[in-house]
Amino acid sequence: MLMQNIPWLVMMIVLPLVGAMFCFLFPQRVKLLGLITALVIVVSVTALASQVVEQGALRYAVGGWGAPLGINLYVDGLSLLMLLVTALVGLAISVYSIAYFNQEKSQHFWPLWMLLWTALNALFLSADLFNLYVTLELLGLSAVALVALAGGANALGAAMRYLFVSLLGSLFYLLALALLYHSFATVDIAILAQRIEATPAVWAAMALMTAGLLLKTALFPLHFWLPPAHANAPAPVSALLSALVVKASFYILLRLWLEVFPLPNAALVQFLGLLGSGAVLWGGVQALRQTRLKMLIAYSTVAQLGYLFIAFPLATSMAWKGALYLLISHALAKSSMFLAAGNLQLFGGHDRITHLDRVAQRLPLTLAAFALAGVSIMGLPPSGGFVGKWLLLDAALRTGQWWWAVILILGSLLAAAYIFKVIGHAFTQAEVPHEEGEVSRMMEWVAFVLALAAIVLGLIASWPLALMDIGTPFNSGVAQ
Amino acid sequence: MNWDAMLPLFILASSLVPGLIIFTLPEEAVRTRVTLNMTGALIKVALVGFVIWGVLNGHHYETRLPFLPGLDLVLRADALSILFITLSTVLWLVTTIYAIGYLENSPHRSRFFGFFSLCVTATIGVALAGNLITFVLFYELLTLAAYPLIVHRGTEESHRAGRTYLIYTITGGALLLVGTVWLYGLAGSLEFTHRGFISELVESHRSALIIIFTLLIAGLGVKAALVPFHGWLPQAMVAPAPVSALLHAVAVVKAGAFGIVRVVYDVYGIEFAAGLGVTLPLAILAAVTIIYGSLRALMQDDLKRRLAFSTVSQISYIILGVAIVGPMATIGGLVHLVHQGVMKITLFFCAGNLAETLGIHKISEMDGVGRRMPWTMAAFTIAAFGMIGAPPLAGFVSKWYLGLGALEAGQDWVIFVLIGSSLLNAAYFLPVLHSAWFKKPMGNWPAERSFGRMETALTLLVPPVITACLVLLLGLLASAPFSALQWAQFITTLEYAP
Amino acid sequence: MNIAFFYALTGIGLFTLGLYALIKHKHLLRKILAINVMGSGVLLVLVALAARTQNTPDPVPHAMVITGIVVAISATALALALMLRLCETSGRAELPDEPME
Amino acid sequence: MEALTLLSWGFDVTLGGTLMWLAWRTLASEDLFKGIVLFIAFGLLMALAWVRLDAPDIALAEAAIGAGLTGALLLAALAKLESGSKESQPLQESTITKAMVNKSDKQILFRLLLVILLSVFVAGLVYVVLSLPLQTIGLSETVAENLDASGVSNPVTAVLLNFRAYDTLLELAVLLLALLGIWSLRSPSERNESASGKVLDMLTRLLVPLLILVSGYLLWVGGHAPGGAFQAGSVLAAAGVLLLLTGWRPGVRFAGLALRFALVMGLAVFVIVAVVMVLLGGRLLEFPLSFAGNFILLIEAAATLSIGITLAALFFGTRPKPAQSSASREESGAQER
Repeated sequence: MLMQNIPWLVMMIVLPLVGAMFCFLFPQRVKLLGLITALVIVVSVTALASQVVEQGALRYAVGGWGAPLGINLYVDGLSLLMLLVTALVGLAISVYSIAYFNQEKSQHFWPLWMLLWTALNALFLSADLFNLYVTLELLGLSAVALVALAGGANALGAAMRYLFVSLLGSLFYLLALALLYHSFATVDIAILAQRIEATPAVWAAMALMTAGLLLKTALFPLHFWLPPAHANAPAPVSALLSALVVKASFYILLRLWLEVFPLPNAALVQFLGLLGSGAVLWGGVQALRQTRLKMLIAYSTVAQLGYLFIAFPLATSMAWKGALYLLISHALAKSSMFLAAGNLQLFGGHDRITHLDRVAQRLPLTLAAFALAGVSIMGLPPSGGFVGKWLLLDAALRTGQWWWAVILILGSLLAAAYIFKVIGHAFTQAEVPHEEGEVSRMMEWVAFVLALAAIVLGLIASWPLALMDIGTPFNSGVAQ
Repeated sequence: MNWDAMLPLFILASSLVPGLIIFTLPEEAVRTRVTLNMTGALIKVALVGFVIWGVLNGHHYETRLPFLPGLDLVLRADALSILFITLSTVLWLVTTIYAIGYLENSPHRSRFFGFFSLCVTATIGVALAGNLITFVLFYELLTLAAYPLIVHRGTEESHRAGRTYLIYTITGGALLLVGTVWLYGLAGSLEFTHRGFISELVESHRSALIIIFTLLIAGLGVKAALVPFHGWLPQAMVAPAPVSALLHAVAVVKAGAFGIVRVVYDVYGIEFAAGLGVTLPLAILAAVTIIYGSLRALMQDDLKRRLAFSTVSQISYIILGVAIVGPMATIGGLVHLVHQGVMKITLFFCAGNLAETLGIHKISEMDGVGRRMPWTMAAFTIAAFGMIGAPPLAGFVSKWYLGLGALEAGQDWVIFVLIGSSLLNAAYFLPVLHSAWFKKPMGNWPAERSFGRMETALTLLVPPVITACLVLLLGLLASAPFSALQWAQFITTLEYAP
Repeated sequence: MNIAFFYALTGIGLFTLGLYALIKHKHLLRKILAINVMGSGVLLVLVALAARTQNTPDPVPHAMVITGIVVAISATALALALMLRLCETSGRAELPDEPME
Repeated sequence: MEALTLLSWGFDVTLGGTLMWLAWRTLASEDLFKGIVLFIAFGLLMALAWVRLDAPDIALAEAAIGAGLTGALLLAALAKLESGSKESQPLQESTITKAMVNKSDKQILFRLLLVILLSVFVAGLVYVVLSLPLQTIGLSETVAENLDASGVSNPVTAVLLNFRAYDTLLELAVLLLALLGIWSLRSPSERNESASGKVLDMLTRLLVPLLILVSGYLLWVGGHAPGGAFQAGSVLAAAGVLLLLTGWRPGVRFAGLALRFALVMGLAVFVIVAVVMVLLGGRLLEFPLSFAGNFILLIEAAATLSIGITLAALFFGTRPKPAQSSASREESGAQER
């Protein structure tokens, strides 16, 4: 019937692109156009999901030329989940942004946001290394432009630093791509996976590509650019950055390490795990020391990203699923947190944690959203974060590498410390403040629904985990 | 969709749904809030009654929700869980009445009753959990739901108490989680089965099982206020009286003790635990806590802090009963689980009444309070004598069985611990009673509020009287068919090999 | 060591030179110049190694490099506009000093 | 034959050497203006290197975009930077003097460490590159086989606009995105260029029609010889830049929707053609055999126009003041959020 033979794969890329063009062409009705596009994309993602669940992983040759010459799109469980989470968070942020930006800023926000959504969808679907380079550039530049939208001196400084980091990462990626292409005459991931062998060029390419992508994913020593960028951007943009943009380069790294680089590299894998644990501890400690709420949440992102890299040394399929589950629930919880922080800042005029109590008591729904999202970040049941942490802990203990389990526990204790540092402020006897800015109920409900989704993710864990098995992305795993 | 599968879920929902609705209620909607609370409590009591009747004639109630591949969320009403849910449900009904009276026109009541219902839901979940992962899930939910109640007043002192509470319970929860995951890794399943499910693992993973046991007990010990982890309990007394009554005397603390009972009986199985040699150190730790708790209680002048330290020592009776390998000691431990709850809640109700009506917080201010508030002090006296272990009351029954169990297991040093602690109990309760009844009231009370002819508000007076009568009934009718003792004996027959 | 490898090595040289300048200089305009030089270096490596095929060179890297050049100018244009805007608001054409690590 | 290879070797070595030397001088020069001029020279030499590597398409693109437009952008930015900093404080020299004075030993140590690290990095890369096989076939054979099916005879255009057309589509989106990003940084302001001299007017009046003609030729020739949308577009942009320099401004009527439509047309045509192919039952961007050439030409024409206007707008820097449409009235009213 009609639903099945439409290549929803293609629609996922064309729809946001067309949406972006319309938003650019008709600035007066940009909010309406943006919302329609967001809804249509969500519908097409669900259609794609039903298609993939039915027919398994799909490979689509763009232009009909096939792999070595043309570009292939590929969707399996891993990319489908990333698309679903992007659509869910994207829809929530679109609804939030309608109320957040004034007319003048909306004219700039929506086209950039739609192009960013195109970049995300194209990135999660692409199976071609050079195509991934172009999508990474599209993603990086749109993210930088969105950060700069906030306009202040530190927002522009953060955007500038983010731009240099993004360009540097892309250049490392491109140099590695050159080495890979000239060794095996192809840039298609599937063909590369068959032809790969341990030549010096491949080792160099692996090192360069990993370095470039780690820079873009802001893993611990290379995280310096993330907190200012995520904290000074407008609230919906920082939600986008923390939930989706940072995860895109992690997705590419995961895809590469699962399929293209499964060479015996125990040392390198342990090193990645070490960096991950450094991120978890350093991010947690720094988050605890922050006085501004959005900086605290940004450093929490640095910490949570560390968790994802702890799955590399574990390398069983359960560990990968745990990391992916953590990634998804972090996307939902963190975007809800940033939107809640946006509400608090909009209402109270500031986001200093110490003076948060007067504001928090006037926005109970926003604080409830922050608390629920905090539960998922801490990894306490019944949340998605707990399921992810459980799977990682299980993998760590089964493979006998108990030290990663210790890091996971320390990380969640640190997370509990800085989350409760903020929540504690809801229960003080603060007197009623004067009215700063009003926050529309819709914005509070969006933050609450996202946080609720992160909690519900903890209860219906079997469905997403089954979805992850389509196309068995994790079975190849990193050879021990 | 058979009803037997859904019943445990309904029991949970009967306090969860009203709680969530109450969250959305504005402050002024007092009537709706009271009706919601009361209907929720009454429905839950009815459902639990139905479950008891059902289990007695062979129904099997179990809800199984898919959670992780190979792991389900299981809510099962077996004999042990029924003991705990009856206790929690009855006491929740009584405490709701008390809380409504206690919090008359104070701020943030919707928030209070919302989290109050969440706490009870978590406690029922802990009781009904059919495997260790469901237990951990509700155990952590209890930690989260109790925090807002502790910091409810918003004073700097309550924040300090909240912070200590969090540090202890979140770390405990983390230890419990690691132990559970490790056990799942070794055993492959976490279902609670009578006489434990790790029998075939004992030889191959001996040392791992001992470490896991210590992790689990440490995690649960935080809530069960075992000695090194009890620090948060006395500080948490800064919370309003209903919170300290239900949560810190019944729900939260009992969840820890109940967890230890589950771990020793339904995870390890008493014989294997003894075989691993972990029960003796647990018994010693419990004994140390009993003595230490009583000694610290002796030195407290603040009434609620004395009661808190008395809770610390009383809970360890249960753990002592569990740790002594023998059916009689198990009966003593299990029955004390119920008796201690009823007695302690009466004491906290009375302490709340004194604070609310006369503004008395210190024991030194309690001279001659018996004349001013005879009913409250009568209930306080019954409960105090019960705690000491005076014969016709509930406390005596459990101490009696504990003593028998100790003799049967040949651990006669436990007898001295029991006698010593009873003496200490007397040492810190009798002076309170003496000064309340036999001394003349000195001058006027710190902050007296008059309630016309009654000594205090009806909703504040009735609950302690009811629970005091319960203490009496549980003591006198111990051998009656439906008493807690009979139920404890029924559970013990399941746990020990025929 | 035919022509392809020689230009590839020049490309690597340019890349490293650009990287050194990017890290060393604080002025934003110099950093943008450095990024451009690095970009040219990488593209040179990509095309130089394509000249190893016998008669006609491999066209695929050529197409990639054209895309690379257009992406480079887009990034440079955005970087310059951002630099000017930053210079207006903060009065200094340098990155605000590193916030605590 | 011997002499020829010796001569070509000589040429390559000098070209490579000057490239490195120019790059080093560009990055290390004290005066920014000198740096930028050297960078333009570096761009032109790069174009020469592409020709030497038998890549004429890239040479054209590099000369027009890499050296020409990037140089123009840099010079314009420097001019604005200096005019901006005249009032506040002499910006550029201060950085030099400051660097001289406190050359603390920590900085020297850091720089030394950096040099060592980078030299190890270079050594590794050199070893890796030299370890690559001497002869490879790459994808040139597969491209040659499918060349006739692609509708164009120039292999690079075939790859760019048929085999890997999806990359080019996203790349046009990147170009549009850059412009969007720049326009979002600043609200539209009336840029009043200083009156241009007589010579520039005369030169522009001569050059612009010529540039448009060359751009049209490049677009047409792209099908079978080096050329194509990007090269033609950048030449068109050069004409645009010249016009902007002489103070010409797009008519008020053209500044609103019409300009935005022209900017988006290249990407829009590309997407429409791609989607039409899907509706006709084929795959995304799968041109039917007979019409492939025509479709590619159509896409290239639209792309050339859009690229030309976009690159010129990048140079212009801000959105032209649209007619007093409802949007801008509302803008002045809306408070800065």
